[in-house]
Amino acid sequence: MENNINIKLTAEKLNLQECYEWIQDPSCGGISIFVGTVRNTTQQKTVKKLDFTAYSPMAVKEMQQIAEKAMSQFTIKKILIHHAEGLLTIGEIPVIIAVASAHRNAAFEACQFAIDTLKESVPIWKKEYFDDGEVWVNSHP
Amino acid sequence: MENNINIKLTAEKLNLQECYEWIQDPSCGGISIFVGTVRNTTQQKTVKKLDFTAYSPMAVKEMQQIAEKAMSQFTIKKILIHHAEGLLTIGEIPVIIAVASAHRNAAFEACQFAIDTLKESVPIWKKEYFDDGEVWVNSHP
Amino acid sequence: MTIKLLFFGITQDLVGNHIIDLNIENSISVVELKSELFKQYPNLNKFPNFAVAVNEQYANEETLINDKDIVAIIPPVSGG
Amino acid sequence: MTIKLLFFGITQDLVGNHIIDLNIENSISVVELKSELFKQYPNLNKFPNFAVAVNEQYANEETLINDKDIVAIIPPVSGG
Repeated sequence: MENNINIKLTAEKLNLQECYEWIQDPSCGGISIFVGTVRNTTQQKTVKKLDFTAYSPMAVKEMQQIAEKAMSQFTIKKILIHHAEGLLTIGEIPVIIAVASAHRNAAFEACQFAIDTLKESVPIWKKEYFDDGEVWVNSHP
Repeated sequence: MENNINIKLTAEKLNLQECYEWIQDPSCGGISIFVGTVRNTTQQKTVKKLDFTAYSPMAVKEMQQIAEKAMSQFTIKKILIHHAEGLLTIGEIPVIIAVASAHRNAAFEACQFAIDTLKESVPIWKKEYFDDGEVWVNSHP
Repeated sequence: MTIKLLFFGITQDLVGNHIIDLNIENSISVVELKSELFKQYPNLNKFPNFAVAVNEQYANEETLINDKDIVAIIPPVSGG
Repeated sequence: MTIKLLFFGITQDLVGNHIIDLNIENSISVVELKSELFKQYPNLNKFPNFAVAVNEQYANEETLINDKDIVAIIPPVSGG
């Protein structure tokens, strides 16, 4: 099972083509990929950049757990979860999730499950930088 | 609206990176991509290759209609539908669908809608080649 | 009047042609065309489960086919 | 005994430190640790809505913290 899970938390730029090459498989007909990108606005304010900080060892463990849960809950063959750390500008990629399965519905469901769960449980935090300051997302006292 | 729709039916190899570069957008935080690949088996039989034939002008019109419907039914910014024609071997890509939106759920839903509808309505046919013969898919008399 | 018939997939194999020019006296409906085809190409009865498009749009049984129309015989699609 | 406390995000800003070594007499539960933290770092009361992980796993209020454990203070995550 381990060889069917690919987890990465990295300060380097995420690479869609690399993810695709890992996930594609002759026994799979459907691949669902989610790419998160940095948006230029949030709640009507212009975002300049984002800074991602992770509690790295735990974040990797949580990502691994999400992948294992997806493998057991959905009929899928492979799952990949890559997340970036550090400063990202507009259009750059904080997260890529890719799922391969024989049939497409399971791939879509598992991919959506993985990104939803990642956003709830993986200890990664982003700070948004605006022209007039910065905030930790989801942490307004 | 036209500039937010990208339709292609081509005898050339589909290119995921090219699709990603077109779909990504500074106003979008979520991109859902579906990649269909040629599987090595179907109903327990080993597939050697597939041959895709299209009624091209109508197929392009139907793909355009699917994209327009997706744009009107879901809160998305851009949609791309690329389909290949001709001979494809195992692992090659018959179809790529990509959807960008501000929030991820709409992107997932529109992407799934587009591939589901494409498989129902777009006049493209595939012939599967086995060791012992060939069949038009979905056309057993 | 003449209409152009396009056959795809299994129906092309059964009829043995991709394109056929069909001469008819007057405009006919899709359902009338179908029974004409089953008569002229008895092989088609092996796979009667096809849709019909007129001028690149899906038609229904009542759709009228006129001179110079392009009619496509569309067995179950399998793209993607 | 000594436990290592890690603060992240808004809680790191409120406490002013990423890592703190805390000396305590005996094993304590997460809920006891929390009230100790609110006492020692009154700023934390501005954002009391955080989870706690012990040795890289989410803990609940009753989880016991022992010597040499690593405890992380986890404000609402926002990855992805």
